[in-house]
Amino acid sequence: MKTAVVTFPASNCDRDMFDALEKITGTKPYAIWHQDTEMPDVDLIALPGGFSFGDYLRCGAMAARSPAMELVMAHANRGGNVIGICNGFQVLTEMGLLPGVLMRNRSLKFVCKNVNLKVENNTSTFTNAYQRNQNIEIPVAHHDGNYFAAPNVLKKLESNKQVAFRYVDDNNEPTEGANPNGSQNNIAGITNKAGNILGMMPHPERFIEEVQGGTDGRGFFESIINSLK
Amino acid sequence: MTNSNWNNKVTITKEMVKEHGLSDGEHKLMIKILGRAPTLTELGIFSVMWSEHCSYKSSKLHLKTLPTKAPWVIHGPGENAGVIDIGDNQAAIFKMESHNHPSYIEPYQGAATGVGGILRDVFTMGARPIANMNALRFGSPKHHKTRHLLSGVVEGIGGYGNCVGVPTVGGETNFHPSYNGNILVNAMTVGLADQDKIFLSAAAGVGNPVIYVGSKTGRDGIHGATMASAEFTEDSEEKRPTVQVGDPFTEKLLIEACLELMSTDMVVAIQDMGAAGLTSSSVEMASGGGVGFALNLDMVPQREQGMTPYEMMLSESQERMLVVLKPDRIEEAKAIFVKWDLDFAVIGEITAKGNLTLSFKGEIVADIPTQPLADNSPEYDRPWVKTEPPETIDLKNITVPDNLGETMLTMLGSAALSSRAWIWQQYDNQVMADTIQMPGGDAAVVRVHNTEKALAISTDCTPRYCFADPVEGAKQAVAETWRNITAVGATPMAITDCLNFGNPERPDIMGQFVGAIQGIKEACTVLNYPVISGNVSLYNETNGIGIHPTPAIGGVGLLKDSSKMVNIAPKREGDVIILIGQSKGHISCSQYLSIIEESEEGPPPPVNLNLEKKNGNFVRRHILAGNITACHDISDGGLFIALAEMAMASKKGIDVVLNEGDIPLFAYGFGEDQARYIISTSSSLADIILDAAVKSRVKAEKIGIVRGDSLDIKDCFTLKVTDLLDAHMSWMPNYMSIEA
Amino acid sequence: MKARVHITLKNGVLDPQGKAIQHALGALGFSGVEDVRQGKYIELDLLESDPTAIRENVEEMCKKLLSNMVIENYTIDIE
Amino acid sequence: MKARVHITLKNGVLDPQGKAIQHALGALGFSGVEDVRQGKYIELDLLESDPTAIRENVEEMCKKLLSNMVIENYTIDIE
Ligand SMILES: Nc1ncnc2c1ncn2[C@@H]1O[C@H](COP(=O)(O)OP(=O)(O)O)[C@@H](O)[C@H]1O
Ligand SMILES: [Mg+2]
Repeated sequence: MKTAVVTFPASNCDRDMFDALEKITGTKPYAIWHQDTEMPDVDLIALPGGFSFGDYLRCGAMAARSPAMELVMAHANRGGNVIGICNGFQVLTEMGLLPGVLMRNRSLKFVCKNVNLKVENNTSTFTNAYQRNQNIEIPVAHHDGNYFAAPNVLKKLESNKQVAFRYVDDNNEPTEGANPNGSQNNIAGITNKAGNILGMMPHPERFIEEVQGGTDGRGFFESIINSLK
Repeated sequence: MTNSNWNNKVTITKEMVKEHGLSDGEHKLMIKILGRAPTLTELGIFSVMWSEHCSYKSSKLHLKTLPTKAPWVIHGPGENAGVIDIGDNQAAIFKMESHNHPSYIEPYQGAATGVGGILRDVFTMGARPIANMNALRFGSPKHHKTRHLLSGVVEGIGGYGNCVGVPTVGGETNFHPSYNGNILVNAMTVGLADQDKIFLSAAAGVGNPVIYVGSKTGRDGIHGATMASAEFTEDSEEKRPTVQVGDPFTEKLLIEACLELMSTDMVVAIQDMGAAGLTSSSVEMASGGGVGFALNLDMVPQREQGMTPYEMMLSESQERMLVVLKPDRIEEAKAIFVKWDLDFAVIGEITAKGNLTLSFKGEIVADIPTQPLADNSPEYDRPWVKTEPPETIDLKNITVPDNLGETMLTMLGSAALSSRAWIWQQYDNQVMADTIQMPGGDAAVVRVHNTEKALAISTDCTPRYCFADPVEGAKQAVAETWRNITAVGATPMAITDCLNFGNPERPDIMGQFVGAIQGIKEACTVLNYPVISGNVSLYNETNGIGIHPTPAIGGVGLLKDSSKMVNIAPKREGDVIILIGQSKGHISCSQYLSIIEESEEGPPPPVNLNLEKKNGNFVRRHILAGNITACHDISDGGLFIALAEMAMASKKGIDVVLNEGDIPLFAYGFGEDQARYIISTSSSLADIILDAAVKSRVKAEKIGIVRGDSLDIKDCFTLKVTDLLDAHMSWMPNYMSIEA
Repeated sequence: MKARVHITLKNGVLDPQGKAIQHALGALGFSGVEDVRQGKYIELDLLESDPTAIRENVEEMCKKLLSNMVIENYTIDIE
Repeated sequence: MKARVHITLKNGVLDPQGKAIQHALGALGFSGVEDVRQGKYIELDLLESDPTAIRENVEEMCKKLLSNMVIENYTIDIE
């Protein structure tokens, strides 16, 4: 599987994403700089976490307008796979590739901890290696992960089964207490309608080796590999 | 004082010298070095270079006595940060620094720029920062400013560290009324470099260009006191805040750009602009290399209109570096900084004459021989008196608590001992994906990327102990980092220190300082655990009352095989709990006394360094042999608190039967005797460990079994682990949810 | 010349910052605070001196970068 | 009644956000942007209807919570 990771000024999970992709796919990803004007032919483009452009103005706003994003847009429009993790998710919403926005956390504080997620469906490109309704543990680390969309948009997301992951408690229930940031419907990650673009706040790339505290992030990458077979 | 009415040649009066914080003797020395009266710019330069902060004039004499050498020390104190050999041509580079006063004035920015500053000290040496730590001391929780300061400081540390993408992996947090008017914010950074790619600050090569990179210079942080002179400020500008604002985005770019620059062979010397900005960086680079610098201040990138040379030299604008390049490499270097959108300006060159020569609008505004400026900086042997350690308190004079279970919950849920999760959850602990032990345990552990190795890091100091007895207290601080590092299975290598004290001109405070140095020296010598970097912060006081002496110690250890690491959480039902070390019920000066009796009487627990070494080496040997499944050192709050922390970490119960002899139970359980650990091991290995302990003459006794869902201490109390957690986890969120 | 841009959240869009401020004001004893909304205020110094040209230009900046049209409104004042 | 509060950085205080926006505008091809400063804009809906009382009250809010007096200035407009 051929992949590319886009780095923006002050991306800081780009290396983590790079390593995770290399470890799991066995192939080194291409490194794309935000000002690049050429994109190799790849199966997956990853927009990593971090604080692109300091998260100044709005998270992901300046990154979304980088030259390389036109290439990402073209790739996505051709049906190519794109993932945005954390800051990458914010970039995808700023680009309009995914609906809604990520607002400041309800607590107004940065939150770094391991959360439980429910895998809402296991038929998507990004979730097929998990069981349906599987409860997985993945870290979050963000200041602006509070997912918001207009009521009609939210409704469509739900009815189209575009919600990929939800914050849940130990009993797999999307409770208030399990929600680390105030997201509507406890949304942690969504896909576009066509299912080739995914954005999520949690960091699967941080949970791929036992020593990191867990390996539940692997399934995410393995799903993508499966779907390309 | 904009440069239209700027007069560098104004006659320097005695008052001006005084306002710049220089004594008569220092004034005379300055004139002697220059061979004439100083210009205004020169006065500014001397005043910052000879400030306590830059010159270490009160502390130098004593700091010289610290042990700084070991075969694995590559660079000790004197460089931007200390460097140790961690094998395979790799080096760990680290340092701790204070940002106390700025954090009290503006907690968010003060703490944020503190993190920024210590990161620069480390990456300026060629290291990629891989971990941040923070050691924080606030006033009493009851003090009206404490919430505001705590929330601002934590947000500032997170705001900066999270953005630059360096995990903040641990620290410590204390509350005490002595910090009511003077909090302490000490930040530590650990970085990683190849040994053949370490960069120093000593400049060389006459004619080599001097380059300024990073952010533009503004009037940030120019000290109010040194500026406020009616004689030379005619216009009534809005009084400018002296607070520096951090820009972590720029810092991140600066880290990447500098590391990219340093991966080439273009750099002769490099130095961050820390306190006293352009002044200290250029003087240190020039004097360190025995050369001179000729700088054209017109070339300095400026953020504001009409900056004077005085302001440019004293500005503490953040995110700036000074670099000496090899000749003919300017364009190549510039391309890197252009790519990262950072300012890049050639501002001067190296000269043979050993002076710092500054020109501005065609005029020489300062011309100072750097060697005497740096080397002849004043050094004082300040008078001091020894702190007499208090008498041990008689156990008979302490009320015996009638319900130890309640006492236990009170302690676990106190400001002093409650969980700091509210703090560390605001820090990204995992970015870089190498954090293998998060906050909440004894030492943080961070893998050396793409290797089996890992570094263990801990910061410690118990100011209560240091106030009662600076020598024993400082020893204890060193020993506690050593123990915390040992408890995860790592071998302690070296320390950095951040020595926070009151006014050194007061003999009692100077006595605390001297005592603490003595303690650090003894501990480091016996433990073979040298001091490789550090920082001194004096004059921490309000209304003439000093803070508790706080020699914060940051220790770093090496774990060659990170798969051998253990944490504090027992793993399996049925595992055996063993207590290592001698428990004597030392309740004087303990957390128990402070929380329950609101007293800090008595001496701190004595530290037997040889015993520390023997017990610690024993524990580490068995961790590395795979015989131990969990380990926790015993510190604040004693045995009971340590057991509770282990139970909470694993969410498993522990059944304990104690053998307290004739020591009252509460003293046995909450006493803070040193050199102790609790380990857990599988039942099949327990006897092997106990036998080995006998052979090694280490005191070890089986005290319990992992079982059920309660911490059950026979004849004492039975408490559900969920109740322990409730008490432990709720204090800080509750406290912080109340608006100031 | 100077342009001043106000960026505010559209009606119906959740405003966590505004909510938190309202809550904090209440806790500090300020009563009668019915609603709080937080927005951004951006001051631009521009070389251009023709107000119509500036307006057009700043309008463009708002659309392209300064505001997120999905959730935000903007207003522009020219000095 | 409504009170509108503008919170801006004091003169000479570094504004990393403003700087980054200025830079981004340049990258997007907007020329002639000499300086950008970003501040906060807060709208308060208040039960109180006496403008003098409101001003006093909001002044107090600014000092206690809304602005950071060490580095920020505030201005208050009452509807
Ligand atoms: N300010 C802080 N930032 C991050 N972690 C902290 C902070 N304060 C305390 N901690 C973490 O909380 C845990 C308990 O701290 P402490 O009681 O000082 O540990 P110990 O007694 O083992 O030295 C440690 O893991 C420490 O790293
Ligand atoms: Mg410990």
